[in-house]
Amino acid sequence: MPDSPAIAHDELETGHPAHPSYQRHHFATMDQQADATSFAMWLFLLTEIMFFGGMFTAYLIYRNWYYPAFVAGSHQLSIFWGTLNTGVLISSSFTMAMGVWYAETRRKQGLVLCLIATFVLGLGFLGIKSIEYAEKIEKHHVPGLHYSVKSFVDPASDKAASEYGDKPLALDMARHTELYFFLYFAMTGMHALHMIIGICILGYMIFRARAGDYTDGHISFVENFGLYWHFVDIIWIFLFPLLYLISRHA
Amino acid sequence: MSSTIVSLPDQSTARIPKINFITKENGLLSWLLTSDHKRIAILYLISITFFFTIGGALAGVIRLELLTPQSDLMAADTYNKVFTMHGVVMIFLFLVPSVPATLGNFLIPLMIGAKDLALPKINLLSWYLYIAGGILVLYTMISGGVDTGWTFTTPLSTHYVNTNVLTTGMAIFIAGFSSIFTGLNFIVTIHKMRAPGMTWFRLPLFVWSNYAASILMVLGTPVLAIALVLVALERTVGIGVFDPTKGGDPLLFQHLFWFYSHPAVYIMILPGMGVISEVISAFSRKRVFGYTAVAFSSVAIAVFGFFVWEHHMFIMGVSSYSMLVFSLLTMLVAVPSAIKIFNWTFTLYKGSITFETPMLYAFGFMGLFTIGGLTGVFLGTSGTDIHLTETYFIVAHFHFVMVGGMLMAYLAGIHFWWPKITGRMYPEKISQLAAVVTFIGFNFTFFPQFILGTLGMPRRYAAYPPEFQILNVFSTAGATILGVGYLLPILYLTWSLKYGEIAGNNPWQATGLEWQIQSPPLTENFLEVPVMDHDAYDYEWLERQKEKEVASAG
Amino acid sequence: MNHISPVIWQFFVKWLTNFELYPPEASRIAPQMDALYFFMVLVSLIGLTIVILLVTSFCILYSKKRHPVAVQIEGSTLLEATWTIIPLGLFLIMFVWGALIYFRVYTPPANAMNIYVVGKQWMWKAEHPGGQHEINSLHVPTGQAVQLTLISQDVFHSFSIPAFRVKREAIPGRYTTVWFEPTTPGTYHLFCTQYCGTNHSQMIGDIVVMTPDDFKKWLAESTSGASLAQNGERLFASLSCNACHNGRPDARGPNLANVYGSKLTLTNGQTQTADEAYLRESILNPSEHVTQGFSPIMPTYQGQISEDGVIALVEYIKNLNSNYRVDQTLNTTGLLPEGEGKVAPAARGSTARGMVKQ
Amino acid sequence: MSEHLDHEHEGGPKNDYEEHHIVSPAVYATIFAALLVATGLTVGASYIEMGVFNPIVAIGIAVIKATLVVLFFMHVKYSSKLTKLTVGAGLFTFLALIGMTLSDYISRAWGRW
Ligand code: HEA
Ligand code: HEA
Ligand code: HEC
Ligand code: CUA
Ligand SMILES: [Cu+2]
Repeated sequence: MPDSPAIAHDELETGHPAHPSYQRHHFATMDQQADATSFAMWLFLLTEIMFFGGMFTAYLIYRNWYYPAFVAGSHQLSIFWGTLNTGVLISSSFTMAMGVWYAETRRKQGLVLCLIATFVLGLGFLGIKSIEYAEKIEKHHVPGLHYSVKSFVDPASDKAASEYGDKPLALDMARHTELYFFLYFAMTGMHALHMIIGICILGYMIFRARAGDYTDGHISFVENFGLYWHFVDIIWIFLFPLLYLISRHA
Repeated sequence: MSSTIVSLPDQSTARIPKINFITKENGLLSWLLTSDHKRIAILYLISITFFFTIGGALAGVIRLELLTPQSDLMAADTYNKVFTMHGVVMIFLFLVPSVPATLGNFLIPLMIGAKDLALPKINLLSWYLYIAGGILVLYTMISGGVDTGWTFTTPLSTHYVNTNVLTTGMAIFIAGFSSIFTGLNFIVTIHKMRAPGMTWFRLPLFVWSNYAASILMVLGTPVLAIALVLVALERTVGIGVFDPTKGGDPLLFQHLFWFYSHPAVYIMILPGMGVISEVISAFSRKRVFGYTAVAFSSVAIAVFGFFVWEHHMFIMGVSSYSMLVFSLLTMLVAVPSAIKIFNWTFTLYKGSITFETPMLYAFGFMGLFTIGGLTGVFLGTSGTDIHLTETYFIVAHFHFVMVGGMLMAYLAGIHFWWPKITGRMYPEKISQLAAVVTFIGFNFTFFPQFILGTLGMPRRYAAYPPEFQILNVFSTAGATILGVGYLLPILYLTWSLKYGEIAGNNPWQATGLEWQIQSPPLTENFLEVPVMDHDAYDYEWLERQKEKEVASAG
Repeated sequence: MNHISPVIWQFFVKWLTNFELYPPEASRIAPQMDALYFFMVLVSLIGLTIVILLVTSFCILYSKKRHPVAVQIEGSTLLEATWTIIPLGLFLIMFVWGALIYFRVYTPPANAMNIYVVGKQWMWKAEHPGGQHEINSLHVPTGQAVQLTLISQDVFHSFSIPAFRVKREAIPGRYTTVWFEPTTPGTYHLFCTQYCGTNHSQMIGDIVVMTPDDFKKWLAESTSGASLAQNGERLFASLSCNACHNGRPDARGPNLANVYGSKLTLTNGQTQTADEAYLRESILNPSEHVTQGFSPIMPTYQGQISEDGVIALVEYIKNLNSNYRVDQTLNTTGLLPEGEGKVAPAARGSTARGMVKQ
Repeated sequence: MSEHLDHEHEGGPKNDYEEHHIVSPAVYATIFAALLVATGLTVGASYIEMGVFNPIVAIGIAVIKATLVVLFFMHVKYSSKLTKLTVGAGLFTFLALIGMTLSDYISRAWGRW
């Protein structure tokens, strides 16, 4: 530091170098700001991975321990709805990616359309999820709240279970389906919570995008939200096989 | 001020600059809505001190109860609440945020030549989360407390106590996010906001160690969060993941909890180690010996720190084979700490050493942390852990590393940077006295606990067999001395805010960027972006710098 | 270390013990653990002394007064390697030594005498095979390996005997074991060391170590009439276990005689040694491991039997080496309806199930 | 003294800003199609009885799908080393949590502990 620029003088320097309104004063350049926020988003996603990590661990342990219960439990989920939902979510990820592209290429119309599509697909996902949840509630498959093992000790009485030709589970194993359903609700519920937060932010973004934001070259917000949305998609990409698919065969 | 300090030309004429980050704006709101990292650091400093007093008062109550073998001062369940709150307050509201949130917040942007942290608003949000967590803890305390121990062992916490587990859990959850955001902010800042020329290997070691601690905060804390969510669900709806009667495994909670809480002990110690590097270098006027080794050992601790958590569960019914792996890794994680200790020692070699208060605290740190760390190895060794676990040996171990280590480092740091933060010196003589009193009181308090632990006295006991009394009396007596030792800095530092000598920019003649600007600094830290053209701890650069100024002044 | 110089060792330990700075050594493992402990103390003292000596001498030699100008030194790879490798080596020695002791403490010898211990808020209940119950105390003989099979009825507890240098957590829902061989008669502390709620500090008791003769006398005096196995037998009948486990060729449940210690083949193809933990699991969670050749029809007794009851049943089944007793107690309750859950007779019988006494 | 550390690290952090790479819609569409196909495959595979391979195939496909999303939708393929490192660090710690915890559960069955 030959001329010690770091030594501040008492008088306050007047006049900032001019910069765009959305650049925060403590960043030297716009690039630096965009870079920093995107890195921050990635770090935030790391914490999310670890947050879900705890539940994935629990899932792996109990699936290993109580495999028959997990088989019977997963028979209660509908592959149809699950697959459809996967499709919906992947599509929303695609529209989101396209949205970012429209923002990058500064096309307002396309951006708004893509955001709306993502918004609608996100709502669609939650809608389908609530159909599935409603069925579980009806059957008393919500852990802790009047949980009933009827479908598992007496599969003949249950449509889904008899479709798969489930054999009756012994009572003690049947009780462990509660763990399966807890993990189902915890993981999909936490995922749905992330979707809900995402959808709220999407709503706000649509509003802003229509006012002409994000297509003026300052796209950090859209980009970072895209990262978040894709991350939520990835969680589902794993939840789907874990909960719906891999325990089908006894 | 001690005569050993070289004075810069401006030292004699020093005055507190009229415009600085403190005087820039006035009024309570200007503080509560600030996004200036330095002001947020001050907010943290005040709130952390507040919670430390509460935690310390609870410690006093613990020690009073343990003066006699019977539980006569209070009932057993009151005692249980007291040590639980002591642990919760001290860990989550004091020690985890201590150095990073105060000194780290204040200094990291200054040290790397940035105008602020990358995400100032998130930084303020962190503080509000911390306060929300803190208020919830206070609320818990008032509304009956919680008696699970700070470790929330299931199924005790989920099915067998009817105290405020939920509010405490929520408090820790929220405070946890405060710590996540602080860590996230630091990592982004250190990666993206360094001044030109500030390469990784020119960063002060304080920045390195906070960086390592931030990695742990970002990756570890969410696992604690999910563990607490599961405990809350288990308590409220009875989901069964931790409930053996429903087929759950209570040990799973231990895995999740310690996955965070072991790395958390390194969250607590690493920033303190950073302080020690700065202090030792400044007062021996010498570059830290083996800079790269010290820097990398911080990262090594952070990485290995994730692989040893099971050493808290050795006798709890984990598989013996995985015990072997974790015990071995525990040995590996202890080595980087040894590396640091020896490098600090050799920093003194051929230095030019002075003994101001921060240096005294740093010496205290080195001795006490070595003892605490080595007894950690006793616990990491599976065979001896059987005998020593869950006794006062552990209590002594972690107070040696946390109080003897980290708290000493924190105080070293507070004294060291006090002139930078406030523009005024602390009174040297009385603070040296306080450092010595703390050291003596500390050893009196916690050394007997090693012997108690070896004798087998279990921790978390409101009443104990009478033959342990003598050592417990020692310990309580020591705690009184220790309390005085901690009360003193609170008093004289407050006093110095008004009456302390004016410090000038660089009272210690230290090399860091933060010392090259005015104290207290301006809100925007640097008027021009500084350009770093020398290594950290380059005292020759500082010499040249001084000559130049003398020349230009003369 | 005691093999190196037993006289000095004993003198040292006695001296420490007399000043109540060190717990008495009253089990075979204690001196071994202490040898490691003092090795570690020694290493730590040396390490600490090195650090302190270096720091003080540097402080004196290079204080500002004596050494006004610091000499800048970058570092030294050689030194760096030294203080990486030496502590690492020492720590690794501790690790190996410690692991050896750990495995010794938690691997009971075959001839150990088994005592069951149930922990509950806030007491310890020990059950000797002869049916002697003790609350918050445990009587054991010298010169005999004693294995404890521990379980908790509610939360984690920890059974700690400092004078023996052993400790093991009692876990809800699972048996754990630890063993020791007492060497010196006397009364020693028993602590619960895992925090378990309000009266954690009251969950203490006495370990009374007696000479084998005294112990025999004590056993005879404190007998409650029925042995643990006899209690188990009663339960076996009253819970109508014998409705299925009657040892007959057409029984719906497997023959339980000699099942303890045998290697079972389960329906999922895994093999499993039938130890205490397995017997307990079979009673409470029968369908988690179904023996080959049987269907999972056994009802769960989770929530119907206390841990004490399970222990009695386990002890009964352990001691069941012929069908004679089952036949005797048979039919105190009516037989369950025949029919469901039966399998082809060929699959039954002890040899068909691959039951080999280990 | 400190000379030898200098200079090779010249430039400081300013240089490693990501230059912004715009991924074309064609790439997005391809990835989208691939994801849908993979979803179909994994559902199909779940109807075939493959024993232990059922979960392996399902997780394998999920990993591939996730990788596609991370690389293309999330632009990691075109991002700086730092972003790649961040993703790697997350994966590493996630696997550490799961792997090291399971190491306890799996080996518990090996002995009588
Ligand atoms: C700041 C906090 C902190 C730090 C830094 C540490 C550091 C270490 N801790 Fe500690 N620990 C705690 C806080 C901390 N701990 C707490 C709070 C608990 C209890 C939690 C509870 O149950 O409530 C605990 C409990 C605890 C246990 C669990 C005990 C049990 O429950 O049974 C173990 C076991 O392995 C352990 C080990 C270690 C080790 C090996 C280190 C190592 O990192 C130490 C490394 C340092 C050194 C080794 C010293 C330097 C070395 C030298 C100078 C070399 C000397 C020279 C030679 C050998 C030649 N700790
Ligand atoms: C940062 C962490 C930290 C710090 C600083 C301390 C500080 C102290 N601790 Fe604490 N302690 C823990 C973390 C910490 N502790 C944890 C995690 C536990 C485990 C809890 C559990 O088991 O769940 C524990 C448990 C614990 C126990 C064991 C309880 C038991 O197991 O039964 C004891 C017993 O002596 C103790 C004592 C002390 C003492 C004397 C101090 C002293 O250093 C404190 C001295 C400070 C002051 C006294 C404050 C300064 C003075 C003033 C501001 C004036 C006002 C003071 C008064 C009016 C008294 N602590
Ligand atoms: C309805 C019939 C039935 C009753 C009643 C019954 N069992 Fe069983 N039991 C079985 C069957 C069938 C098996 C083998 C399949 C299995 O392991 O679940 C079995 C297995 C066992 C095993 C494991 C032995 C092995 O070879 O795997 C034990 C131990 C056992 N039972 C003990 C008991 C006890 C103790 C009771 C009473 C408290 C009891 N059983 C009551 C049918 C029964
Ligand atoms: Cu039981 Cu503590
Ligand atoms: Cu630890």
